[in-house]
Amino acid sequence: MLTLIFDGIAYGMLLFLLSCGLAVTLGLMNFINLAHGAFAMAGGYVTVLLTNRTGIPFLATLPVAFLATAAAGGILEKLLYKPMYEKSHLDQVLFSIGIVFMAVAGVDFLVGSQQQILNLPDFLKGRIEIAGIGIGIYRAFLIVVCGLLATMLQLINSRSRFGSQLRASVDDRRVARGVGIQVNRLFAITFAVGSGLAGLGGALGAEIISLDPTFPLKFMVYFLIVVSVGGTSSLVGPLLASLLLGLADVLGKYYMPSLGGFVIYIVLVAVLVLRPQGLLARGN
Amino acid sequence: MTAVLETRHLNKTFGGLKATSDVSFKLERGARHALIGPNGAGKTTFINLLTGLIKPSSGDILLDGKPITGLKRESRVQRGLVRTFQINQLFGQLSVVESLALVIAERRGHGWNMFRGLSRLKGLDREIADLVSDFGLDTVAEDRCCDLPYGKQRLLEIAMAIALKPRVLLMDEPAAGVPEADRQEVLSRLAALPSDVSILLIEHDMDLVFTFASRISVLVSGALFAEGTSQEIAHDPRVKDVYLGGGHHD
Amino acid sequence: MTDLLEIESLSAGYGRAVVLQKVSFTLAQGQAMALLGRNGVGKTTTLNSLIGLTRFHSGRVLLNGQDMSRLSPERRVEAGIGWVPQERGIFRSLTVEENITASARPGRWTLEAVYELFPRLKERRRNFGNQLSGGEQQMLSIGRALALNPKILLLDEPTEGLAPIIVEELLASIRRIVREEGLAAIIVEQHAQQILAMTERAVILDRGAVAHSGDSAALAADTETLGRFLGIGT
Amino acid sequence: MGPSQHRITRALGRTRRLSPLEVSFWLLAVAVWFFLPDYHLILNEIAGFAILALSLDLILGYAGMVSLGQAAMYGLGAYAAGLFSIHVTGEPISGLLVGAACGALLALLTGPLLLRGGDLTRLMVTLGVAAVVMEIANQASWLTGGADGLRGMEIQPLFGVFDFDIFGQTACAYSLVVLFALMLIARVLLSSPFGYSLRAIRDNPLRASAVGIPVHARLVTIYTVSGAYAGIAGALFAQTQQFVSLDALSFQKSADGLMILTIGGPGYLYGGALGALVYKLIQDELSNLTPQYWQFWIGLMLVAFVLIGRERPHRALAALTRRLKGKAERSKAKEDQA
Amino acid sequence: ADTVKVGVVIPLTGGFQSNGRQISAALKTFLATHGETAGGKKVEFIVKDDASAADNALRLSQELVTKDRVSILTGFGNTPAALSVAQLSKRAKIPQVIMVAATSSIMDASPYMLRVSWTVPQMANVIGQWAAKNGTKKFVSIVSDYGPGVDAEAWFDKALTASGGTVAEKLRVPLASPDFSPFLQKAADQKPDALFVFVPTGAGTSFMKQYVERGLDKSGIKVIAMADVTDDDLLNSMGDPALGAITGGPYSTSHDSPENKSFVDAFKKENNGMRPNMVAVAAYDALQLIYKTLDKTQGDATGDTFLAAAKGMTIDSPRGPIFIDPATRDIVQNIYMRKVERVNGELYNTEFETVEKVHDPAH
Ligand SMILES: Nc1ncnc2c1ncn2[C@@H]1O[C@H](COP(=O)(O)OP(=O)(O)OP(=O)(O)O)[C@@H](O)[C@H]1O
Ligand SMILES: Nc1ncnc2c1ncn2[C@@H]1O[C@H](COP(=O)(O)OP(=O)(O)OP(=O)(O)O)[C@@H](O)[C@H]1O
Ligand SMILES: CC(C)C[C@H](N)C(=O)O
Ligand SMILES: [Mg+2]
Ligand SMILES: [Mg+2]
Repeated sequence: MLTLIFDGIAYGMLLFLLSCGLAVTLGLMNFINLAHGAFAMAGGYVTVLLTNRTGIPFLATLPVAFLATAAAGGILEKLLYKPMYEKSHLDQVLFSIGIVFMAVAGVDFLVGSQQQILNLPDFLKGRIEIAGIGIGIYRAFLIVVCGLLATMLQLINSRSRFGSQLRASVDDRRVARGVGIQVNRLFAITFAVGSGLAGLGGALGAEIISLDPTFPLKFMVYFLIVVSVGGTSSLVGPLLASLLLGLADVLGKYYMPSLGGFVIYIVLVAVLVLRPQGLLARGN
Repeated sequence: MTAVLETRHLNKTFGGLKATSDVSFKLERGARHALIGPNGAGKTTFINLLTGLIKPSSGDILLDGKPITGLKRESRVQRGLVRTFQINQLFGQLSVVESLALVIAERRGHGWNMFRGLSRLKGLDREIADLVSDFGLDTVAEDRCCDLPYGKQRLLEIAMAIALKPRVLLMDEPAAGVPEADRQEVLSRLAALPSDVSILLIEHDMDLVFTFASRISVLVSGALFAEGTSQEIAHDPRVKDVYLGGGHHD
Repeated sequence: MTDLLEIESLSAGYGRAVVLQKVSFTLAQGQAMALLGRNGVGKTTTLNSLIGLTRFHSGRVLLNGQDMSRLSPERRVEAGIGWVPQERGIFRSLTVEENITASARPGRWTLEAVYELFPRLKERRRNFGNQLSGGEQQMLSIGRALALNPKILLLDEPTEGLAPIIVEELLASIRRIVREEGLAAIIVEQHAQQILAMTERAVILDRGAVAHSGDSAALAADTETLGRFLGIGT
Repeated sequence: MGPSQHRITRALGRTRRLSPLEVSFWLLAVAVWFFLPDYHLILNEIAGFAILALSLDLILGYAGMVSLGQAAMYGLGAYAAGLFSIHVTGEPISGLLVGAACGALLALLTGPLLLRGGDLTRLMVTLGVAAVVMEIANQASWLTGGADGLRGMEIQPLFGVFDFDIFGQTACAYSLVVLFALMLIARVLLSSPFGYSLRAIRDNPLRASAVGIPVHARLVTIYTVSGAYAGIAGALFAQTQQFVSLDALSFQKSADGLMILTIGGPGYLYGGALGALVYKLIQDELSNLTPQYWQFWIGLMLVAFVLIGRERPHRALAALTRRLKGKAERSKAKEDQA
Repeated sequence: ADTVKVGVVIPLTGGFQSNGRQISAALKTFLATHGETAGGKKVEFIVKDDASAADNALRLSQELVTKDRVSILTGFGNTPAALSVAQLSKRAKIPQVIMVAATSSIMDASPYMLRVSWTVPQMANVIGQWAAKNGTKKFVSIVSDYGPGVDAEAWFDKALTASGGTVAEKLRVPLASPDFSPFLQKAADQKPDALFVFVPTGAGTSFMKQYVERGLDKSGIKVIAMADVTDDDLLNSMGDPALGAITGGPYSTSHDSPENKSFVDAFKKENNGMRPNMVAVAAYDALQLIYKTLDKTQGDATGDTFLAAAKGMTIDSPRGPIFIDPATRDIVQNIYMRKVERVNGELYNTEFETVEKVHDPAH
């Protein structure tokens, strides 16, 4: 039982890691960024290719994955994304789907369509027993990384002026500019950070979920579920949502295997019908 | 005279704040009644309660003596309880004519009609033409609401309520943003409404309030603070203190 | 003394439409100016153009002699413009306090100073922007502009929705601030007489062009002009 | 009638009249059917997607409800039509009606879940519902054939005369006629008071309720109609393909529908048809040219399309219509003078 | 005409693209080794991407038949794609040569269907019998929750129970599930001798990793799986976790025969050192079947002639001898039991036992 709960939390953390970039771009910036998965995939590929082909240690590739995708995000933002903020959600959907298609085919072309498999260093492999609970080392590692990340992000968002300026810009971009908020710079930085987080999530998740060019499409639904259940405009929401979904999924599959495929969707629909803005929503 | 609209011990709290506090209020048939009070006194909240936009924490609302507290918004409208909004609420993509047409169709009970064209409803064009010219919207009749200048939007906001032929009309600062010259127009439109239509007006423009209303209620911190004829209120020193200020000489 | 703000035959609009046609006026430090006109003549558009939110076509906008006509809104705020939009533009998912501090700049107008001017805001400081009454939103919008510590205030119908007692205080405060702190203000208003009484200068717009420009006191007495362009008094 | 009254009547009736552009659209469709038999198959598929997109347009373009779960109704319609042909009769028209009824029923039952929340909420709730329906179909393999797909459909000739040939001749004509009929119905529906009330709700639900429109009931109703449309699209597809698989219920299907509608432009009635036409033809052409990498070019086109401005083609079209109309009116005026 | 056109409908994009990739590599290899003529005619291949969706597979096949006038259809990366086209092949009398789809029943859907891949029961049945015979009796089965998975579960259970074993618990994993932990936990709780596993290619990697991470290998629970789990294409990068897994399947890259050696060499040469897996072999054999049959009919690809000639055809495939059963048009082949081992620093499915001439038990 306790092992199951641990697994649920770890799975939840994995979901959070994969989605927290989206929690930034969609949640905080209100940009329907379906291309989130493409950035996550990019991060995953950076890590896998670096560890497998050049032998750079896994941990050292993580910052590289973050920085590389953040840079890619920053550049794309300048070149392509910028005019998108003011367009409708449908435009954003279409645009970011276009990016996903390009990423999928692009990776297929550059690296090939086969699955990429990450090889972890030995100290992250295996499992230890603590008080009778079996704990996978890598999963524990994920939990720790994820906890740190979530705390940091939430502090930045809620405590700093950066956070309130960002939310102001999202509420009303025009007025925000009219009171002197540097909306463009703010969005560029945030988008780059969001992309970087996506990349980091992809890098950390590559061990558990399979990485191939269809990644951005295959897991898109999961990212969206986490962010919408969590509610936009904070990062604690998606974190809670990830934990809820992770636990529900693992426990559901264990105790009611026949409902396995339904659990996550039932949680999704139930939460959103009861709380249309997600678990945590600001204002109303 | 009898009360068309009445509240009994109406309360509404937001978190710790009592936005409406034990308000027992009567609106007489055919009344021209104004509701004034400092900013944040709870005037809009009161109207929101009456129209069902928010639910009261406790207390009752009666229309024609019958409780409507739990009724849906649209059912209240169908019973003749109509409002305008402090901040314009228009159908942005529809034109002025379309907005009015659909409102009238709805009033006449054609809302569920899925087959007859909106333009085929009898007498619709005549009614719209009248409204449009009454409110000075001729020049912009075919423009989309979101493209109208603010003042015209304000007029449409009111025209849409009038198009519903209300029995009780609740107006939240109808003159805000309307230039002085046009205020008289709005006012005369309101004055021309049948005398059995009861009007409750929220307004901060005292000239308008005093010309229009025969009775005034003052709301302060959610509670009824004073009520009386416009003369009484205009000279009530307590009202001067909390609301009118010294600059107002009447 | 040079003028703080100079506008030279400014033409601007939205998209392809040109709303303002060669609008010119100047404003000196310590002066307040009333901007009047019927609905839809371009008062809001004028203020929007000063803050940089319309499409600029031609002309010049000078602040302290520096041409701003091609600067972004952010830069203009930096240069000293404070703006109160007509629709208030309160950020709905920020609290009252955050609404003020998110964009605030250092200077005399601190959070506390704003609260002092509008005690009501202090009471409601934890409310989110969308949980405010109309008048409270108006106060907040003015407070937010003051907290930018601007050199010139652009107020688009600042008294709309405020209780008479607050209007009185507010206009008096603006008057005082402009005079004592050496600011300038452009105030768009529907109540001509009330605003003419507290400004030095007045401009009347008609269909996007300046129809009258001059001394406020003189205009207040000029019923003919008021009647012609604003439709009052006749 | 005063002149302004006349003007008002005209302004209100505008959406009900057939424009010359529309007439040429349908003439073109007929011409393609007669003269370009090679296009029958893809045209049939396009018509199916056009109906799916039209069903989405009813809720998104006119009532402002976005959905990523249209495949639930589409797929249900497809399975219903398929099962109906296996267990009851292979007569196509009745199968179509069964598909419509099932789609409508599902929409009616799930519609109330969509009444609260914004775009994202609705996207996700519909997506969740569709995922659950798909999972049910997967589990009920005794009925649906599960992941292998439903087999054994035999569709009888249309009206007992026109056999569904492998060249797609009958199928294509059948789909086009159904599309045409659904388009006409939608047009009538949308120019009615009911149709306008939907637009009012789309633009401002708060005000809509304040003028007496029962917002929730209207939304559930149009969602149900949209469900029927989607059900018909699914049934049509099942019948013309004589095969149904879980793909009909997949996220991909919903997403395709939304994408196609968005490309064509929601709120124009023809958006779905145009979107389906353009997207499918381009996709087909590209995937012939480069079967492995066509997605890249499609993606590039989407990005460029949005950057350039999705509304541009519509503005151009609108300008064209205006010019055509202007000409027609001018020549009419001339006639009147003569 | 002097050319025979062959339509190849495969998933080059979407969820089954790994199959499409192996097939197109096999096609390339085959053309390099066998040229473009058969039965005295030029053979022209037209490749279409069905994007892993059955609707597309059908429409493309129809177009291939009606517009491009192909005489033979082949490809079909999964069961729904194959089934959707069955009606067409039946009505237009077009031979449909299946390269991957593995559900038994598709052969009934059209009399012009020929299968050169394998069937799920063919493998599951052999695995079940072998397991019981070798003393592994108590199983927990973990399969993907879709048609082929359910088939595998049923046939394995049947074979195992018939030989005296038991399946203590049958677990079905949703196809899209990235995490196996609850299932593995549940399986471990039963303390079985081994797990029977069937998940599609890609998911096999995560499964094996999590199986090891959870320490199930150390607690002595073996993995006995369908060949898909230790796909030759991915096996090498799966690394240590895969070591020791026992699988049953029709082909291993390390199969020891001259045919296979030359096939693997040619394949690697044509495709940048890529390893062929069983999909590649099936595709290669499908092409061999098409060529050999055309040779026999002197280039006549008319449905009935082609089918008559193809029935009973034997081929010396890289996987060993295969045979098209004239009665069912389905493949008869050897099924090998294999174990993942490291050979010369690379991982392979090393064959250690052969069950010869296996028919599809479902027919
Ligand atoms: N959703 C809410 N949550 C919390 N407080 C609220 C909410 N809505 C309104 N309030 C508070 O309730 C009080 C009453 O607001 P209301 O809008 O009724 O005032 P009002 O009398 O209409 O004022 P004004 O004249 O400024 O429009 C205000 O102080 C406001 O901040
Ligand atoms: N965003 C916009 N896009 C296009 N035209 C606009 C836009 N905003 C305003 N206009 C047009 O510009 C003209 C001037 O409008 P503006 O809002 O400046 O008038 P105003 O004098 O402020 O009126 P009011 O007293 O109603 O606030 C109007 O004709 C209006 O229709
Ligand atoms: C890739 C394979 C698992 C596909 C499976 N053999 C099928 O027939 O659907
Ligand atoms: Mg109010
Ligand atoms: Mg204005």
